[in-house]
Amino acid sequence: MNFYKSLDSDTKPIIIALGFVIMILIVGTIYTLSTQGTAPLLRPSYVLQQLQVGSFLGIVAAGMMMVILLGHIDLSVPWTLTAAAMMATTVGGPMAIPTGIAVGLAVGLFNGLGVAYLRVPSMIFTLGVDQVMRGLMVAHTGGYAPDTDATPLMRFLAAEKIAGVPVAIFVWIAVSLVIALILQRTGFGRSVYATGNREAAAYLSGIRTKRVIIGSFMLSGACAGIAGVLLAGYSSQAYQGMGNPYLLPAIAAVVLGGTRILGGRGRYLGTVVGVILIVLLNSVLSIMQMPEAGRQIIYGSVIIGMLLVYGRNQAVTS
Amino acid sequence: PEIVDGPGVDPTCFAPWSEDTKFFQWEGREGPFKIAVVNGFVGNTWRIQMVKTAKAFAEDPAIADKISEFRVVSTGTDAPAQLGAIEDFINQGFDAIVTIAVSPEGFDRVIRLADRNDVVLVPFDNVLDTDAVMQVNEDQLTMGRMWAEFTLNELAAKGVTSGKILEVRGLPGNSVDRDRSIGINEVLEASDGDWEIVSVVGNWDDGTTQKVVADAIAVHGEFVAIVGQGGSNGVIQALMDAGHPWVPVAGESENGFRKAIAEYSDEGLKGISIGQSPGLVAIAMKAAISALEGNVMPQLISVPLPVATYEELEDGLNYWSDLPDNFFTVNEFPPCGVNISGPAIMSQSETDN
Amino acid sequence: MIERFKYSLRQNRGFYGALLGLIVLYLLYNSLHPRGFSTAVLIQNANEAVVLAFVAVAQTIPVLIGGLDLSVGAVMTLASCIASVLVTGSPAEMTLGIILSVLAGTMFGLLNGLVVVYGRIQPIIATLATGAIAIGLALFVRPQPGGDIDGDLNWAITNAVFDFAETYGFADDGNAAWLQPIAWIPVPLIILTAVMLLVWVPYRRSVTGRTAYAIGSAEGAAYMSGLPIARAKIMAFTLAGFFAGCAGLYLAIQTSSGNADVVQAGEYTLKSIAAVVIGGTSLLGGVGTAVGSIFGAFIIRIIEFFFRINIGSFSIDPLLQTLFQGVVLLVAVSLGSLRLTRIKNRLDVFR
Amino acid sequence: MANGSPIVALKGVSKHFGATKALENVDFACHSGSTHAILGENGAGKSTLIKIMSGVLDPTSGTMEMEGKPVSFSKPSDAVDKGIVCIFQELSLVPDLSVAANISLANPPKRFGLIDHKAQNRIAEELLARINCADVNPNSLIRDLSLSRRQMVEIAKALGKNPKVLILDEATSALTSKDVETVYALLGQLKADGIASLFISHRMHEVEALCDTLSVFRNGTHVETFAKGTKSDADIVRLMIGREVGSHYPAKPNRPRPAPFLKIEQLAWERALKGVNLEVGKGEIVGLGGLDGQGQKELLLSLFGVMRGLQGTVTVDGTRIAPNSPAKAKADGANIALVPEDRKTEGLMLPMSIADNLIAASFNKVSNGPFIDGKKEDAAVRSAVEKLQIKVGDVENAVSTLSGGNQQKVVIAKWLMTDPDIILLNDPTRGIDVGTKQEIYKLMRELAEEGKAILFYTTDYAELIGCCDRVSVMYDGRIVSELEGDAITEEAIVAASLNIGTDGEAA
Ligand SMILES: Nc1ncnc2c1ncn2[C@@H]1O[C@H](COP(=O)(O)OP(=O)(O)OP(=O)(O)O)[C@@H](O)[C@H]1O
Ligand SMILES: Nc1ncnc2c1ncn2[C@@H]1O[C@H](COP(=O)(O)OP(=O)(O)OP(=O)(O)O)[C@@H](O)[C@H]1O
Ligand SMILES: [Mg+2]
Ligand SMILES: [Mg+2]
Repeated sequence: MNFYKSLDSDTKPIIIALGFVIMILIVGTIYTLSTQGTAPLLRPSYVLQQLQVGSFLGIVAAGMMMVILLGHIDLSVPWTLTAAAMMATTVGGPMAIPTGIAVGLAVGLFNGLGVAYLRVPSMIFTLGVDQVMRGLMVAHTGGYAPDTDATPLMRFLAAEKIAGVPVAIFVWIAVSLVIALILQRTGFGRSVYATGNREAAAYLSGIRTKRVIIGSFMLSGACAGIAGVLLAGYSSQAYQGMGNPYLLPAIAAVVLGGTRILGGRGRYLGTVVGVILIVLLNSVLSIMQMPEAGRQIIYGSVIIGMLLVYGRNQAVTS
Repeated sequence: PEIVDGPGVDPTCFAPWSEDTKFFQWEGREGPFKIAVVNGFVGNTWRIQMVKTAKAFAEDPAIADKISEFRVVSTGTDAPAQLGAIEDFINQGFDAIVTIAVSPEGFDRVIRLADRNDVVLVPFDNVLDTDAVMQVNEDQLTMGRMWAEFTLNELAAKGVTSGKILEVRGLPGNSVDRDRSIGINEVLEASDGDWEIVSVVGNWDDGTTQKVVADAIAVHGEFVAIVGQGGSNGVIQALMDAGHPWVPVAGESENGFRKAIAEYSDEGLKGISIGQSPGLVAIAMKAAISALEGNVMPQLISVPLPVATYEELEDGLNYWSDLPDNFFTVNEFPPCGVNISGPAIMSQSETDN
Repeated sequence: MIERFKYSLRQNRGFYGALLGLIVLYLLYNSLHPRGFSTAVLIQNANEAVVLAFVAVAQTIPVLIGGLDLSVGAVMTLASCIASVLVTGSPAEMTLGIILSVLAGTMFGLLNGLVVVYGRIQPIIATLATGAIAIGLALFVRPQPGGDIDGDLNWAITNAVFDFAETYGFADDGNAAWLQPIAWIPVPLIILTAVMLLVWVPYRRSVTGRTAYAIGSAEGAAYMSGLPIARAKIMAFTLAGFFAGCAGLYLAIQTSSGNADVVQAGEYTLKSIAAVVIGGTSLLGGVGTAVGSIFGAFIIRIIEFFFRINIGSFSIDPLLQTLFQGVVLLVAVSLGSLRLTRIKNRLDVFR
Repeated sequence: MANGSPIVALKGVSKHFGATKALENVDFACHSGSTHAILGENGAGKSTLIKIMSGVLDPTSGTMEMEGKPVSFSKPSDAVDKGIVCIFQELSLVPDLSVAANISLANPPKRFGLIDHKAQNRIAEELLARINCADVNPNSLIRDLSLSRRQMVEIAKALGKNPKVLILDEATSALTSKDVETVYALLGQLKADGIASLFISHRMHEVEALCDTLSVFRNGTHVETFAKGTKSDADIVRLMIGREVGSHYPAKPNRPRPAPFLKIEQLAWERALKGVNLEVGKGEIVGLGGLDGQGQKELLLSLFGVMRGLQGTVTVDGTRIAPNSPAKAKADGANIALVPEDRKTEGLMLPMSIADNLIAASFNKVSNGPFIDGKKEDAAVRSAVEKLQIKVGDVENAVSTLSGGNQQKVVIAKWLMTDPDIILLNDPTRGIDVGTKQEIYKLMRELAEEGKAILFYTTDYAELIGCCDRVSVMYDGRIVSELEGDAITEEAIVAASLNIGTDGEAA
């Protein structure tokens, strides 16, 4: 208990979320034991498969965290992801993956310019950009009949295994290392926190806040692009709407990992744990064949419940 | 419209749904007509293909000079916007409005308005739970039954009499999902085999389907067969990635699914592909024009199910091995003079637009 | 009076900009429409816009306190599903059903408020979660789309005053002379106006309403000034629930049914935010009004209207409509940044 | 000291924030008809005391009585209901509401149960007139008012609540001298009306002019309460700081005026700057004087690259500079640092750690390539804390846990880390106690000795006189007078500030 109390407010959510992950595994296992007499959830193959699926969400969430730390949000992720995947498969060949990432970077740049220079609230600007990207992809598919087959390299990165471990997990780890390194060990990362806390003070400290905003959105776009490329590899194809299931879970994962939705605080490790939590929760609900109604209710209750636990010890300061 | 006795015009194309189907007749009038297509959501391949088919069909010489004005709008998944668009076209004096309803209920007002203004309203694909309008669709219940029957036949041929069958459902709450699932389960339950049916929700989306199928395989081990309502490419992908042996699979009509069946049927992927065709829009348009010309029309038009089993697949005819995976193969309905094929619509780079 | 207007004009540029935009767009639309400036067109437009308008009003109040309510679409859906079950039978039963469905929305809003205030969870994330719960409940109430709301009610509510009178057989079936000056007004607009007058206006001029503005502008100052913070926050979300409930009720009557459509719920939530911003309310809180959001909602709708009418060579390819809408949204919300060009002190950018 | 029973009395009140003991077993009383000063260093617990009295904070232990009866407030409005009204150090105005709405904020006049805007405006007009602020339009938004106007609205708002006890927590720190006069008169009036006023200020001359009773706090304890005139200034300062303090200001060096290093010519911006000419040499401290709002802040911000549309030239060491952002201003070539006006919103990221705040302007100094070097960072932070003697527990704590004075030191330390050539200071001692002020004066002089050029804006005449080698007084966007050496006197500054001898009178 003393240990728990001594944790700082950034670490506590991570521990709680980890506890919750374990709880979900236990509940799922009790369910499978009672219905089929086996405990597949504890098999490494299951865990690895969840991590593989989780790596797509994880990469999206990593980028999302960068903008949430600024107190912004990136609602353009679904169609940025889709556009990156579709453009990657359209171009094909060795340039496929760079194209996908470039699409992400370009959308991120555009978002960043809108938020930093036009100062349109990100909530609404990225919403518009998402719609524009959707429109572009509808026009693209409708007008040019693009090739949608993933390249072998995309297949390899997303679907294949090295020594039994899905390659996608390594990609997630690599992205995670980069993001964590940026956040903790670079001036840019510290500037993200500073800008997220108080933009005026960061600006008057000589931090180039516009570049920080643009940079963060570009990272978010790039992550969406990487996720899109991987996802296309995983499904062997790019298809309309492939990014839609990733937006809200990514935001939820970041927040459940302890990042403040208004920006300025949060640790990357938390986001990783948040992703695992969401992925496992979805999977266990699916295994339990929970009807959609119950699934939504549980989903919402878990988020509220966990945030209540995080927040309980917070003091009110006027 | 007036309710009249059958038979209706051109029964090979406008087949009545069942023996009890009523017939409608509108007062015939002079063309050319103003026709609108009110789509809901746009942003998946099926809908894009549908919109393109509609445009292409409107320019088809067979009907082009019967149409004076043709307009397509997509309103998103937004019931008031769709109702509003339909009402707007009624107000503008359009003769017929073809629509994919965002919900099977809720069109009372526009049906009433269409009646008052003598406008022909033709829902298709997602049809309405009403017999007050002329509608065009494939029979979803039968589709579900056929999937299940095929699967049971293939299992019987392999001598399998028990095991787990995976059912992949579509979008929760949707009537198509409901009907297909009822059909599937009806047949499976009626069979003598000892089946455990595991059901997962794939939203008709390749990615979601792939994920939930992979999950199910990780948890349940092997299935003896899979009956999927949609996202069939995802089913195939999940099976391949998990190294799951090929088993009978029932699914939709995506090109990728058919390619896979053609390639692996020898190894056990005994597949059946039945599709809800984006080409339905053309039949709905044709039906609308026919009604406007004063012909007797069935209230509910049943479009034959485009079925292709592994035995019937032929490259370049009902699937295309050199084309992308995710367009819908069945698009044309020769008895109706609808000859716009999937690849023609989805695979030619357009220069003129 | 004039002076007050001058200040109001200066302090509410977004609001007046939206009003101007609305007028221009609507006149243009009507003049291009073959039956422009007719009751039929007005009724159709009103029906199409009123649900979004209610949801936009619902969104405005949490936004004013500096939060966001990502559950408005879901609460609307929940209320409409409940209404589709309850608004049927005898007039008394229907009335009760109407009250209960709006009350359900209101109670859900209250729940949001309690979670935000006593759970001390950021509104945006709290309502993201409760929105899922609301959709779950809606699916529970109505697993499949359907319902049998009274057809007369549907017809009477979605038409002009004349048809309303005709349906229920009063004022000489709508032919009474005294009714004629207002016979052409669409009922949805009357409902919207009435609800705004009865709920929003008093709220705006109450201490609780003022507190909402104060919280959005400077929460610490509001607290120090002894304003009832907790009450105002709970009230803000409760009212959001109420207006979302009204939206749901209207939606149910308009479609004679309920449909627990997750996608539609999400779309309404996002559009409500867009409407609020276009209507001149700051997402940072403290500035704006619900009337502006109604204008915003109408503007969003009118933009879509243009896809339907014949605008000659400007007709937009059906597959480019989405793109066009996105671009228009981006341009509309970017117009606000014109103020940046006037800023001479770069620190003012951060306000 | 006033006689009779106290109107408010605190008995054995303590307030702890975690390990910090902001107040410890405090007994305190004040009386009707008295103007009572509360003195103490930064962090002595003054604000905490009045927050408890006004219901913002709950005491950890102890009781409070009003007119002999025990009271406890759970929220600020409880205190207001009992007649305790407070003007806080951090203003409690709502920027997006009108002046009139703010004045009647929590308790507006109503008609038919709804807020009555006409009556609200009338009330505002009356109260504003009472404090000589009839020029403030009740319809304008607080956001559009200057800091000093806002402070006057705050006072009007407090008066509107008909206080029995009026508390002013550094309420005069941002006022212009004309307004200060008004406030003096007002407090005299209130005293005559039998109202108890509690007055917190770090400006001794104000305290002397206004108050009849003084209470000194130190480290969360109540040291002593005594009547005005019973103790000398030096005694009071000793009570506050707990030790003897020598001369207020460090000695100015006696040497010829250095060559100009920073040179400003005909600088103009909007309506605030109308052609400013100014020179600052290395090793010099140049003061900017004048009434508040004559363009001093704009001048500093202009130099720091914040203002758009500048005209005129600025040269540093002979090369022309035109920074268009603080980032450029601090970069090589200009090497400018600015300690901004409002440390809470412009100087610090309050929830972030002290260490993060300290290095926020100099990531490049503690990095290898793009990566921050942990060792360099620790060393830099440690040396900054030592150099400015910032009282910190752990540098990883949030900077918001520091007292005002220490927060200000963090801001200064942050900028010293960038090793600037030119230091712009915008009222750096506002709300800071005597002891810390002295440290800052000393530091300024040391920095000047190291060869930095310092431009220093303050509203306190004494500081201009005590600290500066030269003083430039601004009036209406221009420098109207330059004083040097012995010419820097209070009379000269005041005269120049009011621009006496030219066209107008004080704004
Ligand atoms: N919310 C808080 N959390 C933690 N510590 C606090 C808090 N508020 C005040 N303190 C601490 O309590 C002590 C007293 O602070 P207080 O604000 O009362 O000082 P003060 O005398 O008003 O100083 P100043 O003259 O700088 O305004 C300080 O050490 C301060 O850091
Ligand atoms: N009758 C009036 N006379 C003068 N000023 C007014 C009057 N009514 C409102 N105002 C001020 O004009 C601005 C806009 O007024 P509006 O009526 O839209 O808001 P409000 O509901 O009155 O807001 P508040 O409650 O904050 O005053 C507000 O700042 C308000 O204080
Ligand atoms: Mg008001
Ligand atoms: Mg203080």
